[in-house]
Order: sequence, then C-alpha cells, then structure tokens
Amino acid sequence: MSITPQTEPLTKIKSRQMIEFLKSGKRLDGRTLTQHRNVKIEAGVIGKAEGSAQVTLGNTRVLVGVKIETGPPYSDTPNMGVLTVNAELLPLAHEVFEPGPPDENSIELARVVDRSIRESKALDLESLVIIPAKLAYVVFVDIYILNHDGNLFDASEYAAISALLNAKLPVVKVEGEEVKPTGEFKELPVRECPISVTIAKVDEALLVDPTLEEEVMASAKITITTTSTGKICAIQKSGGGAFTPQEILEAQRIARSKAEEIRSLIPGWGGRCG
Amino acid sequence: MSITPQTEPLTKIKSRQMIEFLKSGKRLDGRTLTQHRNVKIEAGVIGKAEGSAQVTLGNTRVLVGVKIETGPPYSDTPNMGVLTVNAELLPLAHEVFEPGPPDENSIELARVVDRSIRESKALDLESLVIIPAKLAYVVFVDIYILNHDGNLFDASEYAAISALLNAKLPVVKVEGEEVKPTGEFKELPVRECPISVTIAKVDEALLVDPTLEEEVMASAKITITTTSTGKICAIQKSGGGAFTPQEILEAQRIARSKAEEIRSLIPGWGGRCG
Amino acid sequence: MSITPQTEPLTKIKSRQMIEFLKSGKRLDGRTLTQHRNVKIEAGVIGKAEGSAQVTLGNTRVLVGVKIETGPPYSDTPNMGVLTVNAELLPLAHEVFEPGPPDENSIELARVVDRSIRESKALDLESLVIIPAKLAYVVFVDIYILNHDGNLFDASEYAAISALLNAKLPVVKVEGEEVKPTGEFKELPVRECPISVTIAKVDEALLVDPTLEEEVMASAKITITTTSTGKICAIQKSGGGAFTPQEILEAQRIARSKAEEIRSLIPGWGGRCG
Amino acid sequence: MGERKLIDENGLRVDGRRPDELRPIKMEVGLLANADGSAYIEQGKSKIIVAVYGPKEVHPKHLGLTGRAIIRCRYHMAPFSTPERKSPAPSRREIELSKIIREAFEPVIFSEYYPRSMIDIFIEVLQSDGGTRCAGITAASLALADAGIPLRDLVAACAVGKVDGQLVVDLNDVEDKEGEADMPVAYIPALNQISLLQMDGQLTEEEFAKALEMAKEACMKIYQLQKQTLKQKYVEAKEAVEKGEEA
Amino acid sequence: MGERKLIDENGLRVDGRRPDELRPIKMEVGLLANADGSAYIEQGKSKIIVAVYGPKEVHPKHLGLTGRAIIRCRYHMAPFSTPERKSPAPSRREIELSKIIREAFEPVIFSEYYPRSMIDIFIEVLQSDGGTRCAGITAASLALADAGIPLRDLVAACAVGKVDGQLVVDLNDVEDKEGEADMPVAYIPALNQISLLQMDGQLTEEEFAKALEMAKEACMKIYQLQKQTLKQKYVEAKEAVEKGEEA
Amino acid sequence: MGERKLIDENGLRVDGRRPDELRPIKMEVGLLANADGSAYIEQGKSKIIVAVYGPKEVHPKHLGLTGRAIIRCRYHMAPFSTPERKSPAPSRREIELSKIIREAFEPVIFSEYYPRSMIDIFIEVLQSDGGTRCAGITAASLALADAGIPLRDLVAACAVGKVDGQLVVDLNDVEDKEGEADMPVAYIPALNQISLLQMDGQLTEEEFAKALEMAKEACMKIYQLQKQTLKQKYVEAKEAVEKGEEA
Repeated sequence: MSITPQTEPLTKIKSRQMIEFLKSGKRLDGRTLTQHRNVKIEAGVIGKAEGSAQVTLGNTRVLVGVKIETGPPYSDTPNMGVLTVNAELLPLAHEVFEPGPPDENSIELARVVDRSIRESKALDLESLVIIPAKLAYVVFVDIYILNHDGNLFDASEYAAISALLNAKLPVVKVEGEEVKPTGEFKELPVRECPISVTIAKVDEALLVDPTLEEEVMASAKITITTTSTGKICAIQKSGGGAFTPQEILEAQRIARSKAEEIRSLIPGWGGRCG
Repeated sequence: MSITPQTEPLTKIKSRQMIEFLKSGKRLDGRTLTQHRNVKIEAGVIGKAEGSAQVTLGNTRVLVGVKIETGPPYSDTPNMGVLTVNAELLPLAHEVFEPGPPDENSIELARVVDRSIRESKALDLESLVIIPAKLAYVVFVDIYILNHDGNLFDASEYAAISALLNAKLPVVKVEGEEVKPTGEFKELPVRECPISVTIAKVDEALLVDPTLEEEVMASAKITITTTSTGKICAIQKSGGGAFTPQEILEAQRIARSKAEEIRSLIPGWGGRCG
Repeated sequence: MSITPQTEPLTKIKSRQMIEFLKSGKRLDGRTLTQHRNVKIEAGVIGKAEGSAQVTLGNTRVLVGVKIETGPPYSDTPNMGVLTVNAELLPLAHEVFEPGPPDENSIELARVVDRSIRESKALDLESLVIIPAKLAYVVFVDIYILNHDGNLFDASEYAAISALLNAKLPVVKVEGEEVKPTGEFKELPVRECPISVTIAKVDEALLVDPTLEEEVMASAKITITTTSTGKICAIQKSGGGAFTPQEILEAQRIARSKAEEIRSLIPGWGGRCG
Repeated sequence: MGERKLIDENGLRVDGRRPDELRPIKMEVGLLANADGSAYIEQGKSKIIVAVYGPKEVHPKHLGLTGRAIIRCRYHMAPFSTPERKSPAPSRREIELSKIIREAFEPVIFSEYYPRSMIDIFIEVLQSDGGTRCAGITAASLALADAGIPLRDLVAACAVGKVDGQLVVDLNDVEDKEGEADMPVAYIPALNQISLLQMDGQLTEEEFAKALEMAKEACMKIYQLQKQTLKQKYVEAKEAVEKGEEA
Repeated sequence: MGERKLIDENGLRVDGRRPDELRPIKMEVGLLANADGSAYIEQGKSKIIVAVYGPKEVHPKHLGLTGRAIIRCRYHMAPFSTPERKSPAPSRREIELSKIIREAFEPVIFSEYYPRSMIDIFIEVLQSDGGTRCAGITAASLALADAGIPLRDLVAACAVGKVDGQLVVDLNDVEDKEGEADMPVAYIPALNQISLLQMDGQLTEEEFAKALEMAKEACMKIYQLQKQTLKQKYVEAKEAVEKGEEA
Repeated sequence: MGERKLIDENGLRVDGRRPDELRPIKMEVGLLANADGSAYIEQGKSKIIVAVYGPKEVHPKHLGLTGRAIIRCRYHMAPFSTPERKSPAPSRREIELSKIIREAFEPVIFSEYYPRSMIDIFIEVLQSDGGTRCAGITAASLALADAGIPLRDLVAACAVGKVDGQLVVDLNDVEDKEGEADMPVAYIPALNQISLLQMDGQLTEEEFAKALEMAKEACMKIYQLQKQTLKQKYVEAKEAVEKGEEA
C-alpha cells in the first residue's frame, strides 16, 4: 500500500529564496535551469565484481555493481538471458532511509532503471542464453545509494549503464549436466547507451537534475530516457503533482538534448559504438 | 500467536433491540431464526479463470476463482493432485481489514473451506495425478471477500464449491520432460457437493446465517458441513463462547436440513449428481 | 540492525549485596567464583527424534532435538554432510522473550553452538555424504530454551553435543533416483566432545556459569570452547563491556580446567572416546 | 517482437477496433455496501472493482499530517486475474503502480480539507486483459466521487501504444505484450494536466507528440462516460428517494 | 484410507486399547521456574509443556482492553516433535489451532477481573503422537490454575474418532491419519459446555451423537486426573511449607 | 584444510607478506555529505565505507533509554562484494556481526552524555577480501570521531590466525578460508581492553597467548594510522579555514 509520505519541508526563507532565484532563471547553487551538476563517472571501482561504476552528481553518490551468474531463463522467455535490477536506499545515504526490505521508493528506482536498459535493448539478452529453456546468464545490477542529494534516478541509470559497459562476461562450458567456468572472459553484449534525464517542476520552472532541496519543493518530476538514435524508450512521471501536455513536450525536448551531453561522458560507450 | 480481538460492540439500543426481537423468535432484518438471507450464486463470472463463482448472502459478497496448473504432488500423497485453498480478507470489504499477509481469521476461513471440500471428497484428487510422484494438477481455490456482512465461512464455501463445479480442466500431454497444453478442456472431477451451515448463538438463541451485527453479539458460532448423502464431514466451533452438548445436537439438526435447501441452489450440481 | 537492549537492572539492594559477596569471593547462591551450578544432563528424552538431550544448569533448562534427513550438500562442500543449528528463545522460557523469527540473541546463540561443534570437528561431516555433490545427510540441531536463568550458551552447547552423541543415523539406500530408508540405524559419527565454559566479569571478578542476575550485572562475558585434547576451538566475547588481555588469559585457564569436569558428565562420551 | 499481425489490411486491430477506438466500457458505482464509495469497471475483458474509505481518523495518530489528509492506495491483482495464478503477496510491479496511482490522485483531492485524516483507495483487478492501471484510475475516480470526497475534477486514464508501427489507443493484453510501445496516461480535464505518465517501448519525438494528443482525446471520451455514470446514479438515487417519499 | 487393520479380532486397537480407553497419561505442574504457572503432560507418546504468564500489564498500552484482560495463546510444535523436521516458523495449522485453543479458554477465565492486562498461554509440543491440541488444552488448564488465574472451571479435552468403522477415544497418530474421522472436543464440566469442537472425516448423525457422548465421558476422566494432579501439588506444597517451618 | 601452501620456503605468505605484516591500508574520513561522520578504508582488497548519524532524538520516543544514548549498528555486505552475489537481506552472519560490533563500541562511546538519544553506525562492505569485521570497526572508529561523538579512545581491530601451522596477522580471504584458525580482535589502547574477541579453528594454549599478543601489536599499528588520518583531516580542515579567511 502506498501512503502519502511525510516530508520535512524547506524553511520558509530558503523556499522563498529558491522561488525568487527561479524567477530570474537561476538556481540556489548557481546553475541555469537546464544545467547538470558536476557529473563524475568512474568505472571498475570494484575489481572483484564483474562490472562496476560509481557516479557522483554533485553530492549524490551512487555505486553500481554487476554480478553475472548462470541459472534457468524465465519460462516465458526461454531464449533469453535474465536481467535483474535491484536498488538499496542505504541508511548510510540519508537519515530518513531505514534498514529493511525494499520500499516503494527503492522498487520504483530499480524498475525505472530496469526499463531504461530493457526497453532501449541496451543489453542483448538473446545472446545471453546458454541452453534454451535450461541455462542462461543471469545479470544482476545492484544499485547502491551512498549519498542522497536528489535525482537518484539519473545517477543510478548512468552508473548502471556504465557498470554494464564495464562488465566482463565469464565464459562457461557445459559438460553433461555441469556448468564450468573456463576462466576466460569476454565483453558483455551492450548495444545501446540509454540516458535518462530527470526534470523537476518547481513553481512553473522546469529544472534539470534537481537537488534534494529542489525535489522537496517540486510538485512533480518527469524522467525521460532516450537512446543514442534519439528514440524515447522510457518515461516515468513521479511525485504528487501534474504537468500540462505543453510542459511534457518541453521536458521531452530538454531531455533529448541533455542526453547527448551525458552520453559523451559514459566510459566505454564511445569505443563500443564507434 | 492468537490474541483476544478488539471488537467494536453494538450500541446499547441496538443490542437491546436484537435481544428483544430474539425473545419473540425474530431477527432485526425480519428473518426467522433458521432463515438464510437472500442467497444469490453466479458461476463463471471470471471467464479467464478456469472456474469462478460469486455468492451474495444479503450484503456479504464473495468471489472465488479457481486456477489449475501442473506441478509436483506432495511427497506423502504421490498419487494425488493438489488442492490449495487461500482466502483474502480484502481491505475493500470492511474497514477493519488491513492489507498484509493472511492473519488468523483468513487462515481459519481458508482451512474451514478446505476441510469441507477435502473431507467430503468433493474433488476426486486421485484422478488429478498425471505422473505419480512427479506431476499432478494443482487446483488453486482463491477466496476473495468483497464485502463483509457476516457469515464469511458459508458464503465462501458456497462460492468455492460452485467455482469448482464450474471449472474446466485444461488437458495436458507429456512429451519427454515437457508438459504441453493440448488446448482441450474437460470437466473437473467434482463428486460431492458439501454444504456448510453456520449457526450463531446469541443469548440462548441459535441463528442460521448470522449477519455481522449478529456475529458481534454472538458468544460463539458453529459451522457444520454435510454431504449430499447426509453425512457430517466437517465442524468448526469458533468465537470465544461455548455450547452445551444439547445445543450442538440441535445445531446439527438445523444444519442438516438447511444444507438441503442451499444445495439445490448450487449451479451445476443438479446435473452433475443426476 | 543491532540496538542497545533495554535491560531491567537489579534492585540497588541486590546489586550492592552481590558486589559485597564477590569481594569475599562468594556468590549470592553460595557458589565459589569458579563453581558451576548443579548440572543435570538427560539424553534420549524425545524418543521420536533421532537424538535428544535435556540439560539443566540450576534453573536454566534447555532441550535439544536432533533430526536427520537427506538433501543436497552445499555447493562449496560437495563431499560433506550438512549441519544446521537453530535456536528458539521460547516465550515459555522468560517473559522478555516474544514469539517471532529468530532475533540477534537466538542467532548468536545458534552460531556459537554451531562453531563449537564445527570447529572442534566433533561431527565427521565427510562421512555424511551419500552421493558427492548430490545427496548427503542433513543434521538439524534444534535448541529449545525452556527456562532462562543465565548461561544459555553453555547449557545449549552441552545439550547439543549430548544430543548428537545420543543420535542414531537412519541408514538409507539409493535406488536409481530414489532414496529409501532401510529401517536400520547406526551411530552418528561424533569424534570429539567440545565443551564451552562461559565466564562473566562482574566488578573485576570472573564468574563461571553466571546466573541471569549475574549476567545483568556483568559488563561482559566470554565463552571459550576447548576440545578433549585441550585445544581452544571457539571463543565469543559478548556483552557491551571489555576485558584486559590478562583477564582473557585467566578466563582461558579457568575454561580449560572446568571443561574437563563437565566433559565427564556428558552421556555417551566416555564410551565413545575410550 | 511479435510475429503476429496486429493490424490487418483494413487498418483494423486484433479485436476489430480502429486505431482510435476504445474497447467497450461498462461502469457502475455504489455497489459495495460497506465502503464509503465504490465503483466497478469493465473495459474489454479487464474487470476491476474499487472501494474508497474515508476521510477518517488516522491510526496510530502520529502517522497523520497536520495540514492535510494522507492518501493510501493499493493496486492489487486477484490470484485468478491472470493466465498463471498470481501470488496474493504484492509484487514489485503492484508496489510501483500503487505509488504512481496514488500520485495521480494527489493533485485532484482536496486533501487540505481533512487534516490528520486519511482516505483509502483500494483497487482490485479481478480479471486482467491489459490497461488495468488506467481502468483502475478511471474507476477509482468514480469511487472517490461516490464517497463524496471533494475533487478538483475526475481523473480519466487511458493508454496509447504502438502496434505494427501504428499508434493505437486502449491496448488490450496482446497489443501490450506484442506491440512496440505502451504509454499509460492519466488526465485531469478541468486542469488540463497529466498526473500519471509512463512509457516503455520506443517512440520517435513525432510519435510521442501525437500519442500524447491521442491519449488526451481518449481520456476525454472516458471522462464523458464517467460523468454520465455519476449522473445516472444521481438520477437513480433521486428517484429512489422520491419513490420512498411517495410510499 | 489405510489398508492396515486398526481394530483387531478382539476389538482392540493398534496399541491394545479398548475403544473407550485413554492412553496412559502423566501430568505435572509447576516445573518451570520463570513462568507464573506451568504444566507438563504425557499422553501416550505425545509430550507437551505449557507456561502461563500473567495477568500482567499490556505493552504497548493501547493494545489493552478497558473491560477485561486479553488472552494471548500460542500453540507451537518443536522442530524435532514430528517425523520430518518442522520449520520453527508457525504453520497455517498452528495459527488456526492457536486461535481455537485461545477461544476454548475465553469462557473459563475470569478475564473481567483484570482490565488492561494480558494473560499469556504458551503451549509447546515437544513430541507429537496425535491429540496434541487436546492434550495441550488439558495441560494449559493446569498451568492456568498453577498461575493462580481465577477460572470458572478447568477445561478438559479429548478427541473421539472413527477407525475401522468404530468410534474410539483419544486417537494416536496412526488412528488419526488412517482413521475415518477425528473430532477434538474441549469440555467444561462445571458449565456443561463445549468450548472447542472440530471435526473432519465423515460421521452419520447417530455416530455424531454417540461420539459427542463418548468425548464428554473421556473428558470427565481427564478432568479427574487434572484435579488429582492439582491436589497432589497442593499437598506437596503444604508439606514443603510445614517442613520448612519445622526446620 | 587447504592443500595449497600458504607459507613459502622463505616464510612469506601468499601475497608476499611476512607473518606479522599488515596488508596495505588506506583510510579516508569525511567523504559522505549527509552523514554526521564518515570514513572509508581499504585494507588489502577489502573496501568498506562507514557512516555515523547522531546523537539524535530516538523515534518513537519510548524506545529511548533514560540514562544513556542507544547505539544502533548495522554491518552489511553489498550484493556485489562477494564472489557469488549475496542477497541484500541480512544473513545470520551479518546479524551476529552487527551485534558484536555494536558491543565493541559500547565501552568507548560516552553514551551517558546523551540520554534518550541514539547514535547510528552503518558499515557497508563494498568489496570483501577477509577481515571485513575488523576493518569495519577500524573505519567506524574514524567515522565516530569525524562525527564529533565523544570517545574514551579509538577502537582498532585486526585478526590473527594460523596458516600452515604459523601465526600470522591480518588474514586475507584465502588465508581465512584455508587456514587453521582465525581470531578477530578489537582493542582499545587507552584502556588496554579488548572489546571484541572471537575465534574459530584450533589453537593451543601457547599459540593463543602469542596470538593475543600479536593482535595487540597489529592493532597498535592500525591505531597509529587512525590517529594520523584524523590529524591529517584536521590539518586539511584548518588549512581550508585559513585559506578561506585569507580569501
């Protein structure tokens, strides 16, 4: 059951200040409306995982690890590998996060990232089956939120695709009923580089890459993911407000152009698509 | 752990009125002591389920869906199909029902209905094994309480047996290790039509088919299930009161005669047994 | 997540009295510092379990049952049987124990007993595999706390090793894919008799086999398990205090000598090792 | 994905509909006796029942908010609603949909009128054939209105998608699974605002703009049906009262 | 179901008992140091221990009832009590039995004497050989009495069943599993009332009436044993006190 | 257990270390923006991040203690920290370690200064290569200091173990798994006290005494690194402030 959350509002002074700044097209941290915070992406930070990447968007910090195992494919997709995305809003990352099983926020986060990867066909799941209906690669993408200062969807999505691009696939051989690792590795078949861009609406203004303070002030957010060929492959409106159709079209234009910028920062994508 | 429940009592006026009425053999809704509320049974309401039925007893409303799949039999009954009964006290149905895993009330409800079906041998489980110890039909009976105005045991039992009588068994064929649906269906082997009758004791009176108000006032309830051949096949006393042996024998006589009435309303039973 | 527990302290009078007694080397129940309470061990109390034993240490009372089944070995130890230790702090045993899934205290208790058995190599797991990587004996050791008056670690450990020594292994034969019991039994291969000794520190004094009152007063406890050949095979410091290295060495000497005493009381060990 | 043809040579869909044609829709309000408001919808073969309870006091009290009512929402599928039996425990999908459906109603409910209170929306999918989150929102609007909860407007919802390269409204299950894109939209006509928007599959910029327009139009048709259903109910209630007075 | 003969040519049962004969029963009270009351019962091979705590304050307070004590009851089986190891997590069967056992005690406890309080009954089945819910009730009565909880009367419980076409009392595990019917009954002699009654299997009307009569008689025998056990305990306690005074 | 040689002919270990040599250690403090204190440690290939929140009010209030702050501690492993993916749900091992790590800090935190408050310690193992509970304690001490929580002293932790018959400090994963004993120790230098001690494997009395001594020495080396890290941080902070004043 979903329940209206209790959110600590900003102080009156701060919220008044944010609104005033926005009226002149500026944000509290000095950015323009469509500017991202400083984006830093490091791939391969967890050497023992099959793939990994850490992303910082300003003070937001996300670590993604990819583990690859073998297991049965889903019965309705016997010719495909399995992709599983999970997110942990660690208590480390913000004092409102409590330890426990995934809540609606971490489930939504994981599913939004999952859809970006799946619907863009970034991961070639067809090539990850080993024996149809019996054995396939299972790719676990675990999103670990280390510090929460807003826009977890995008930070997680950038970390996830970077970790997949960074991942090595352990080659196995099948002997009778047994699966054995050969000790060799090959590239994980990543064919696309979907990039999500989240835009928050604060008092009529559309803000790219909102901070946590901006999210608290926002009536709603929209996350739009586009592919390298300019197709929209996933959208998620979230938060308890609404957008006019015009705002949505405008957000879509912004997302499309900002995605290009971000995609150039994804380690491993340049070489892969070239 | 079971805990004495907190129950909102009736108003003093209402409870006094109920007692007075009962002294003259009448009930607040005008029924005699042994009269059921209006019973309505509709089978086949969920066309995509293998079987279904909706029962209303006055304002009590229950939907049962039957799903049939294949799976391994239980290890202690390798030559039998599997029957699984589950009940959901939906928050939709009454404001005291909260979402969550089944509590003692929904578990008791499911087990009482399960015993009615199982102990009457209504479902011929022996004929539902496909490969002994390996593969059998698994029959899921899911009880969905849509509105709660008392006597959930009986409404659920009538809906369950009606849904089973309504159910089509998807015929499968086994090829090597694989189970394939043939696309054909046959009748589910239902051989009996157990009917439970619940009787509440309010201030010495025995009331058939109690409303929720009557249940709140009752010291105890007893649910007695009989078969079409007049055998008793399941009993459950529930609630925090007690019955004298004489009251129990009297309840048994009432249940036996009322069951005949109800059985004639079960869709599909007439044709089946004739 | 572990949280500082709320513990009801002793009354001031009682705690002052305990401290005074300790200053003259005595304890409230008349014992010397290194004396155990009356130890009583009965094996075979649950005839239907494969093995069982009940231990009382003063008013502390623990029942351990051993069940032996067959199942797959762990994938990382394909040539070994499986040992599983579980502990239930029953609500029966103390009013602070609430029903529910195992909490950190029962998990710690089970793991401390598990390590005593495992690290002493008491149970010859290598001989408990039936078909490598496929089928092995699974030995369940279930610790049932019936009355809690302190020192659950030791009472449970004595009951566990006694129950294992008491256990009969049901001999099975494998025919094709099926495992069948032959109806015969043999001794469970128990090769060692680890004995844990728990020592609490109360106001500088080291007390063997603390009562619950002494545990409440203690700053910390240490549990040291030794084998029949005098090796240390497991240690667990617990509780929110600390020991000097000197105290730990002293505790180790005490544990070693007390273990000899207790080992002579373990039913079935004398004959086994002789 | 699918190899099946989803649009035939006459431009008609698997169930014979034109691209911009809704499935047959049947709406009913006030059918559950205990709930403060309730509604039932059949949209094609999807069947959904919704109950609303509240506004009522929050228990335990410390969960209440001082300036507004909290909204609780559960989207849940019956175990027998799907081809394979669904476990009654909430799936990750149901948890996500409960959240975004709740968010779709936050902008229309005058929750500020009821501090320290809560309003419960329970959506039960009894039979699923695609489009259940949208049909659930459509029915939940009716149930809220039936409960007398003050609303800025009704919310109407409908998906637009792409099958065989063509944009179509109100996808059924086959079109959803085998099609190329699916975009559920919830629209608030009086505010000209969209309070739920999701998308998966792939759309170009042009397709997206057109899809948004089609969704709005489909929602407006559903909105008319919603208003008609409520009016009918009001007429029936009035007639029942008058009949009662006559008797 | 079973093909095994459960009644031999002399009319005796698998364990040599006559149809109306109870298994050997051993009862003990006051054996657990921490509990306010406790009891142990062996009935045939079934072994059960029961502790009672209370009346004590309810925590958290808002769970208490203003006019009476609440009763909490747990029927639980040890993992090693059954032929196959039982998971310690409560099964659906244990949850149902906890409820109906609690309800079996509601009519005898003077709970109105202890508003805002609670009384806990913890029943642990250590070895199971049939009839554990009844033996658990029998022992729990003793534990309640041992705790000094005011009772209208003790509750005595025993099952009656049908094996090889014949009615028998106090079924053991084989008779329960392979027999044709099983009917556990809890009886309150002083009130002539039945506070637990369940049945599965099949019985005719005549058999049912006779079974009820046999259950009552069996319960009365158990009731005598209960009273004897409590009296014995009282005598022992008195002797201990007197001995203490002498010393 | 292992057949691999863990100590070579030159007395060196699998990673080339001498028996009493620690792995390379890298420490960092104050890296997380939201936490009141934070630290990061790399010890060999083990990588651990720790955040501390508090002292802050306890919610709900009745969980607070009147005479002191409660400490909450979670030791948790990332799903990608281990060779096989670890389920993010806490394992029994993680639950036990959370408890004994909390207990290792109880003696050093001046919790009596903060009644009705709580202090949270969150330890996340990002990459595991043995010794993570000890490295976690070492880093948590830094995070507590970084949060400004008053401490009697830092806690330094290190394991001693036995491989190929020889005592060695700071075991890596291979040495832990294939060695003959493992003994994690947490030491409080200012108090000369051990606040965490566990052992598995087998040690003689003499080995145990020597191992305890070696652990103490290893902890003292780690303690020096901890103090150095905090001092460095203090210098950096001071320089930053001065630079700010100059500007």
